Amino acid sequence: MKADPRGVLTGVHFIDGDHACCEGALAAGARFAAGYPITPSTEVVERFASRVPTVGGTFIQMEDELAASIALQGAVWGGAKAFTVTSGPGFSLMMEHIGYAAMTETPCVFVNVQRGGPSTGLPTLPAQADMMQARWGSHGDYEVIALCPNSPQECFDLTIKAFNLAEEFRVPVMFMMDEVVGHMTEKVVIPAADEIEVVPRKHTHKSTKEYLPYQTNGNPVPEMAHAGEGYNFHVTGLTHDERGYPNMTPQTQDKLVRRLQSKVRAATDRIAMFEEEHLGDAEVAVVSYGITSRVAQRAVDLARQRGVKVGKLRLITAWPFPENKIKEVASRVKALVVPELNLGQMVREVERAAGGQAKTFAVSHAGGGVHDPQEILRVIEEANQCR
Amino acid sequence: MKADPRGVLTGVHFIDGDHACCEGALAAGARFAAGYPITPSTEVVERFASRVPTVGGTFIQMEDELAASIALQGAVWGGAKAFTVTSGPGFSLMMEHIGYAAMTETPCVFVNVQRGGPSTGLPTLPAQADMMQARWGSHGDYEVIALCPNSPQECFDLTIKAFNLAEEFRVPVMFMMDEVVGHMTEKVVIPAADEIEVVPRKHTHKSTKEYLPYQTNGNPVPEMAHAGEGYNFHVTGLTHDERGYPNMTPQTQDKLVRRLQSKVRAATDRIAMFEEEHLGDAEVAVVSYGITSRVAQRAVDLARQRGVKVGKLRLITAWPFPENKIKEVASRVKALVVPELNLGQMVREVERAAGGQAKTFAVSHAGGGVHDPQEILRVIEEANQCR
Amino acid sequence: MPVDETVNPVEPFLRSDRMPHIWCPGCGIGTTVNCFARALIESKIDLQSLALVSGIGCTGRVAGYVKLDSFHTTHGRAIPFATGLKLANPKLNVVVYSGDGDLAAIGGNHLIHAARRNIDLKVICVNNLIYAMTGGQTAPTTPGHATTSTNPYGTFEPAFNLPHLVEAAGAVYIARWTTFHVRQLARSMSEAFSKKGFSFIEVISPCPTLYQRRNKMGDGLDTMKYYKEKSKTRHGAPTNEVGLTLNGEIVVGKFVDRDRPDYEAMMRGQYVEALGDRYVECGEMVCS
Amino acid sequence: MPVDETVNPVEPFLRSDRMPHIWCPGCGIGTTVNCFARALIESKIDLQSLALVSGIGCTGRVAGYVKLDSFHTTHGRAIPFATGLKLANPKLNVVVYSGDGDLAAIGGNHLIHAARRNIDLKVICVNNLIYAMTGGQTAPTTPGHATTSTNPYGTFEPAFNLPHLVEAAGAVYIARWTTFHVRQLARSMSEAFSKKGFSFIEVISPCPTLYQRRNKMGDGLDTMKYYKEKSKTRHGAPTNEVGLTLNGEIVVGKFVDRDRPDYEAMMRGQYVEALGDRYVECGEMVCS
Amino acid sequence: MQLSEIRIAGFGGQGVILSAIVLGKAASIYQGAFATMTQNFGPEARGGACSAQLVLSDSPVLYPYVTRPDILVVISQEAYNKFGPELKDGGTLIVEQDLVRVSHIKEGIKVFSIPATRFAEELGKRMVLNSVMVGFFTAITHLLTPEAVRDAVADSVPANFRELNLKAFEKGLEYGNGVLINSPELRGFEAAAVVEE
Amino acid sequence: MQLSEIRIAGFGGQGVILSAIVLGKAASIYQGAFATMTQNFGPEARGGACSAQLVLSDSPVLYPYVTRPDILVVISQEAYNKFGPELKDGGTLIVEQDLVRVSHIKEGIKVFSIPATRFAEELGKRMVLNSVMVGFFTAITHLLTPEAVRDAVADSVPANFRELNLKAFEKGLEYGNGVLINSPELRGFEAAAVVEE
Amino acid sequence: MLIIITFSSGRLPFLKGDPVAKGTVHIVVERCKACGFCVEFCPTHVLALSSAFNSKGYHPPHVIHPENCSGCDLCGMYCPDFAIYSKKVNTGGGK
Amino acid sequence: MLIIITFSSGRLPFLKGDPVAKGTVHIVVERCKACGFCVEFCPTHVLALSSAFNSKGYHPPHVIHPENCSGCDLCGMYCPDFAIYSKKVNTGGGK
Ligand SMILES: Cc1ncc(C[n+]2csc(CCOP(=O)(O)OP(=O)(O)O)c2C)c(N)n1
Ligand SMILES: Cc1ncc(C[n+]2csc(CCOP(=O)(O)OP(=O)(O)O)c2C)c(N)n1
Ligand code: SF4
Ligand code: SF4
Ligand code: SF4
Ligand code: SF4
Repeated sequence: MKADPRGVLTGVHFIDGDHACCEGALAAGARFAAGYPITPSTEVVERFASRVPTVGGTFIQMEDELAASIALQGAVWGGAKAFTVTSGPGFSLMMEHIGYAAMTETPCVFVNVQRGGPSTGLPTLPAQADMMQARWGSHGDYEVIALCPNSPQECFDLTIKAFNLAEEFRVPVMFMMDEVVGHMTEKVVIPAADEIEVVPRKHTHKSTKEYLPYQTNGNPVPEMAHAGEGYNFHVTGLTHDERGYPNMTPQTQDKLVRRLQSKVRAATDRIAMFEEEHLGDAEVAVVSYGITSRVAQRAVDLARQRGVKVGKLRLITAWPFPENKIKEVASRVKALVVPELNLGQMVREVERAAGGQAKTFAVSHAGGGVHDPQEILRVIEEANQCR
Repeated sequence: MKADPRGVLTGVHFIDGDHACCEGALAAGARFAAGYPITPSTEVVERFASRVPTVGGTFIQMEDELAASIALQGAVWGGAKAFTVTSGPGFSLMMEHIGYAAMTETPCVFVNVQRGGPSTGLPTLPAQADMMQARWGSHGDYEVIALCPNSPQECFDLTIKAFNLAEEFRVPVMFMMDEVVGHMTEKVVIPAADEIEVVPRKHTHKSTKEYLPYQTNGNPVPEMAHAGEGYNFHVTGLTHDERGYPNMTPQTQDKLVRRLQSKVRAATDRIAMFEEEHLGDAEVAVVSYGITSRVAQRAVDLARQRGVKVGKLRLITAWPFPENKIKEVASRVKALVVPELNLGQMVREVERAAGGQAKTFAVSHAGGGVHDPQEILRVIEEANQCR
Repeated sequence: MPVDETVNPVEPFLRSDRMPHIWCPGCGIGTTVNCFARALIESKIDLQSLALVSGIGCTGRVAGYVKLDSFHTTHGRAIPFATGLKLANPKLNVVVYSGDGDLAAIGGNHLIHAARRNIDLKVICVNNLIYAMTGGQTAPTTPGHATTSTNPYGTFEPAFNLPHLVEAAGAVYIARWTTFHVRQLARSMSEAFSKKGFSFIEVISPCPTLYQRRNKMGDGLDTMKYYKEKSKTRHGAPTNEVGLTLNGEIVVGKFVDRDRPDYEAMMRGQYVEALGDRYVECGEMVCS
Repeated sequence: MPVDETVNPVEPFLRSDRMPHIWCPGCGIGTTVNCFARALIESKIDLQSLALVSGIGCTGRVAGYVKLDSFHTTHGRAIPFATGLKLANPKLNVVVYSGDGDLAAIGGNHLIHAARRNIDLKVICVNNLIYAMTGGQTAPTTPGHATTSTNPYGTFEPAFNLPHLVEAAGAVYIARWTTFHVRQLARSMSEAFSKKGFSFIEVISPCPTLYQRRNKMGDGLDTMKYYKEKSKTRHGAPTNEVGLTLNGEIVVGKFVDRDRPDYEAMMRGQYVEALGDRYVECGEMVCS
Repeated sequence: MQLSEIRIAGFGGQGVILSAIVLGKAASIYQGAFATMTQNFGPEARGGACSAQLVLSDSPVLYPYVTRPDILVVISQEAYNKFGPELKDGGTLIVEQDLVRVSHIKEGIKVFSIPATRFAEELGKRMVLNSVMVGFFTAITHLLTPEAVRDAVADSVPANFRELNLKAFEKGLEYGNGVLINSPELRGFEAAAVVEE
Repeated sequence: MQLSEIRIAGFGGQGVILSAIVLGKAASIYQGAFATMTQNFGPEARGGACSAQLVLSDSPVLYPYVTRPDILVVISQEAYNKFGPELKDGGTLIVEQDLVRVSHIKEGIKVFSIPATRFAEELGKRMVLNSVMVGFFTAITHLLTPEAVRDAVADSVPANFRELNLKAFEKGLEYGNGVLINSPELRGFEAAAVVEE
Repeated sequence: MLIIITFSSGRLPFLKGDPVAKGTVHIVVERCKACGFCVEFCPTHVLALSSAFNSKGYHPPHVIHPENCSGCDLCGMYCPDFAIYSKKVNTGGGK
Repeated sequence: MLIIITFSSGRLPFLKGDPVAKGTVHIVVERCKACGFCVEFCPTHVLALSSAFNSKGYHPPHVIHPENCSGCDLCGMYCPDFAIYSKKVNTGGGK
């Protein structure tokens, strides 16, 4: 489906990542946002609040993040594409409702503009330390998709992608920005509406008599209905059967929760986006994401200048973790260098996936700024010495 | 320090894990609990509410888990040993405050009696699917300790241990029970108070003039003061310096957050508790924790009867993850079998730590019951075939 | 949904395939559902446009038993979920049906903020004075001295007077009945359906299993008789005078019925004033 | 702390090494801190027993500037933190000092529940009608039609009347002043210190940077003059009559001063009644 | 004592859980063996069916659940209908005679019944039904010594009802011993003899 | 255009950020190059110092931050004191003449100053100070074409102030060109000539 | 539908002055949990709890005075288990 | 302590009828952000904003009518930056 032109601000803009994310959401068809202010993410919804009344939609500032993260789900079941925006402390408060979205298969987007943590930490400075939280922060087993843009342009492009994936898989998608990307101003090209591909709601075509809300019929992603259409469906966060009715047995649990996991996991290779460079002859691969991928790129360039055979693998999709890609790269290089603005999060996944085939080097950073490219360079060179 | 006899219900009891946990807390010196009811954990605080007025302490049922998880921290700074108790949905709501406790180095205990998730899931049935959440559920980088009891007796013993570790390291300790252990009734022996070792608050001996709240002086765990003693200290969740004052620079952040991590990580081998059996000649090791370790034990016994050289490694400490132990075991066996009541959580850590030295086999279970020992046995035999 | 004259009038509103329900003998929740069904019939509301949202608790299970678009959300969050649902699709009539603990303990903030905003929601609060689903802990409505599992020596915290609280927060329609007052309750519900804005109906209801039994107040029937005896109808009573006590009078009636533009009307007004023609109403946002 | 006569009376209460503070020119928060210091002196309260708890926000930074045991907690949670602190160590005098957004938006539930329980806390709410720290978003106190960054076309939600809300929830002492009323504010603070139970003092305060500027209401000084002109002292005014509007009158004064046993007294009473001698008071729980 | 899996089931309020606690305590505290008791929770269970699982053994109990009990004690018809089929081949079924009508039973199951409610009522309190059942269980199964169970009963009930419960226990024990004497092959009656309906 | 790191700093309200946006837009939208603008946030910054970082380049900008600017534009004394020392050896310093007193400067730095506030006031609105500075910057640095910057100015200010801002831009541009003509070696004055204090 | 409806019809007036049943009561025996609400609050005392058990072990109500039923359906509104309701007697041939 | 206190003392009465300063004002120039509260709300108009700058670029107040100061310390209570306060003149040897 093509984007609704009303939401698309076609043209060339010089805007920051927060604003670009808002435009991406509008272009993707988001017409509802529920928010609660928090630095450095608030600009996303501030822009939405100013744009949406002329586009046909609603922004509501709720009383807290708990409310925001569930109001948006109400809106989804009312028929809207919806999202919320927050940063660390607010993200922590949304954890229960990320689980609810996963359990009820409510397609929606959670934007987290990552700042320094833990706790109140560094409200105005960057980090990438909520990456594991994005995957594991709610109780129980569930699966999400998480994307990491590294420029305002990608904040636009990937926000659309985030909404599209949410609709395709009926999962909450975590849009993992960071303060640098959010507050960095660059050129952003917004194409014409008819050049923007948008995934519509997986709305059922069944009649009200035939429809079973969580019936899968081969495709692991069930079809949706909206309130007010006569389907009289039931939605619950309890373990439920195909009818959506609570059914608290280990058997139903097994069927449901395994499906929630596998509908995403099985599609990992299809969902996975990455960017690679110089991996052909590389002996060391630098794996990075978000703003760090740009800093790392400089380090890679410097290392290449010094003759180190180093390549770059940028993860655009962080979750589901692109295991196979990492395994494949690990089988070809002798070391993987993973710089992140945290004390070692995705590097654990890299290390696991590498399974001992290549050595893994973390280049950690406690946040509050980006790496000095020299520091990454140093580790690349160290990695290049190994074995 | 020996336990305060007032809190110790010396004797032999036939009680469930929830009640034993409460007795452990009382024996450890906990005199404050803030709670919010949730199945299957509520019995812990119900017992506390009935016991504590005669012991000299307070239970307050707060308006929600957000309130409970911060009220207990207020109590700690007021001088009490304090804890809260919850299950999945409530645990998700506590994430922000687990980060606050980590950041402010507030010694305290969070008990999570795990039930089936995600979301409301299976309120009355067991799971072990909050294990990653316990470690990664709050934003930013931080470190916790997590313990997994497998019997009412351990619910008593390890609760004391949990409080002791909290005091020693000034970290929030996650006490990761599960519904089976919580609701299972067995004999629990509570020793005399003078046989119970209790770690007192790391209270400063410095004068009010000399004291700097986050000064470390060699020991990475700073000394505490309590409100009302004239220290006029400041506590904040912002990035702070040794004085406890906000200081929002990457340098301060680096120093602080790395210390928060390393004070626990560096002590991993000292904190790590595990139970092993038959590992001497084992070719396959079963790694498990909590209730699953008892089910797995049966599988191990059955496998041994069939002549499979299988050993058992039970993790009592889940976090910090006992990497070195796993590495060491992995270097000696050909496969690691990891049954858990989740779709694969700690097994990821096992796989990572194994680093390809041994193959890793997950035996997942969506929750709502425990494994059929036959299922674990089957995977043990499969693992035994490998390579 | 056309009502079949030959069956129980509540039947068409029920997911009969889920009967019997989990509620205990003598529990009042089912009775409130009858009144709800009667109110729906009486008010001739378009059932297709009706959505029901519950939180978690014994009362929260209502969402699972009514044959409507129904949402069993998370504990305490029925109101914000309903807010999103309503704002995204303003044509819906949205009812929030939940327990006192759900709405006023963990959900208290949403309750007062939705009342403040005057979101067009009909809130039915079944107040059994206890947390029932979790086994009888103190609720913020538990009267002083009542015994609960978390106040085994008697509750000492003062309880909320919910009508007073929601009036101060801004609700436009506030009534209280007990499960004994079935006709009045049904009437209040249908009044609320025809009112724009935040309506709050409190229903005092027996939980014989956990509240009455522990407090030696008998079973459900004893409680109903007690309601009959102790209730006093005082329409328009000042809400600060309707607090409940362990054994005292229960003031029931319609306490507040006032007019204030609801959230959507205020929103529309402000946008039209500021943006004129550029304002696009959100009724059409529904994505396909 | 003996007060040195030769320095600014507020100085002994400040962490001077952290001056200058981050508050903007003309911001009223600093003024309220002066009043607080004066009230401490006047009420001769034992400073060693005094702890101050803030949430997050510009006002929340007060905790970092006062030379007391002071806690800068999480957004909205100052009150429950303070509750734990107070109950664990009943000898402490606990002051909660925070912003309107912190206390009444995200923290609204704790506000009403602590008021209900009548926990012995002194809550000072600096109400600048906006979320300041995050850059000027709508607060639940923002008056209708005011422009904010999240309501760029004017706020249309009704605002909370905080004194009315906390009265309905149960507070025993409620006053409102503006930063113009420095002496009255200091007096109210010291009255609250000498009162057992949940006290709530609202201080209307300028945020020239984000509220006044965006609403073309001038700078801090203009705002102070505006307060002077528009305020009307009405002690004992019924709280439902003291709502604020964008340009209207500001009713100030002591609205509520009533007596109700506080939480600890009620707790003690109930336990003594039920347990008699077996009850052990919790004053001694402090672990060494 | 060999590992024995026991289920006790009935209605809420009949003292099902307390019975299991008493037996578990007797085994683990007063008889030096091991016992693990679990119960089925769940909102669905509220006010309705109620069941406890007890595993007794000489060595520490690993697997805490009972899937195919060796011994099934049922005090309500619903419980019988629900759990009857689980009973292990050759297992022991103990029923309250007036509350449970035994039917559709597999061959080889040993069935013992007692009019426990009647005995309890005779003792003056229906509430002590569970102590009668516990006494009967003790006599029939021989898993636990009467001394251990007696101590456990005394230790598990409120002081003011101790006497009565002990009487009830003795009543059940005595009746159980009588049943065994009248049925020297240590069997109640052959399941096959029950009329199917 | 070679990679150039620029910092613009002053007080809040002086249009610091807008200046950076105009220049970034000129480069990336109107001149086909690449520009990345970042700013320093933080509660501490509120109402006080304000600074923007701009990286211009012919190829995509990777590292977004400026650590040692090639060009430093300062419009307040505080900004000068804070950021002056960061300036790269041989870099360019552009100052508002009446607001900044240049001191303690390293040798080799090229310093250019303009009484931009005065010009802005002459044009009738202090607010257009930033457009004057942008014009001056354009003239002095030769990084961007006047056409591109002019378009960017027009595109970045409210319609009703467009005319005025364009005038201010021309004023700054013109003054800058004049300075260069009077200083044919393309240098303002040698830093060493500044009196230290 | 799984429910079983016990139908307890009104009768024609036998003697002049005999009360005329204006309503019929329907009881879904298997749903009843014997709370007694219907019995207690029937204004005309039509019902009593029977001594029979349903399969859950409860004593459902039965009709003892069918002639008194006014068809007010108060029993239906009170019944928390949706186990009873009444209809006004229909003079037309309503199915 | 890092703060600098500008001390502006009262003076002795010169002529009979001349106002007598009952207080002294102290200004911490570097803390001032020139909000003007003290100047505006001083009941006896002792202060004015000076034309001098402090190092942050603000114009702090200075004392223009020392003789009028009553030592009421309202300036001190109003000052949001803790930059001014006054003391009653002490007849004894204060300090
Ligand atoms: C976040 C969270 N906390 C706690 C619970 C446990 N819980 C379920 S229902 C309930 C209280 C129910 O009380 P109320 O709303 O009064 O409903 P009732 O059961 O009395 O009808 C609680 C605390 C939960 N499900 N989720
Ligand atoms: C959980 C969480 N959500 C949001 C924020 C961001 N935040 C910080 S302060 C604030 C509002 C402050 O407003 P108010 O309490 O009125 O204080 P003021 O700054 O106006 O004094 C917000 C939303 C946060 N720190 N934590
Ligand atoms: S526990 Fe109470 S509220 Fe819940 S169903 Fe039973 S009687 Fe009703
Ligand atoms: S932003 Fe507003 S509230 Fe915050 S310091 Fe500035 S003036 Fe004060
Ligand atoms: S319909 Fe009315 S009169 Fe008839 S049985 Fe029911 S309550 Fe009684
Ligand atoms: S009201 Fe319903 S459940 Fe109660 S006795 Fe009557 S028919 Fe049975």
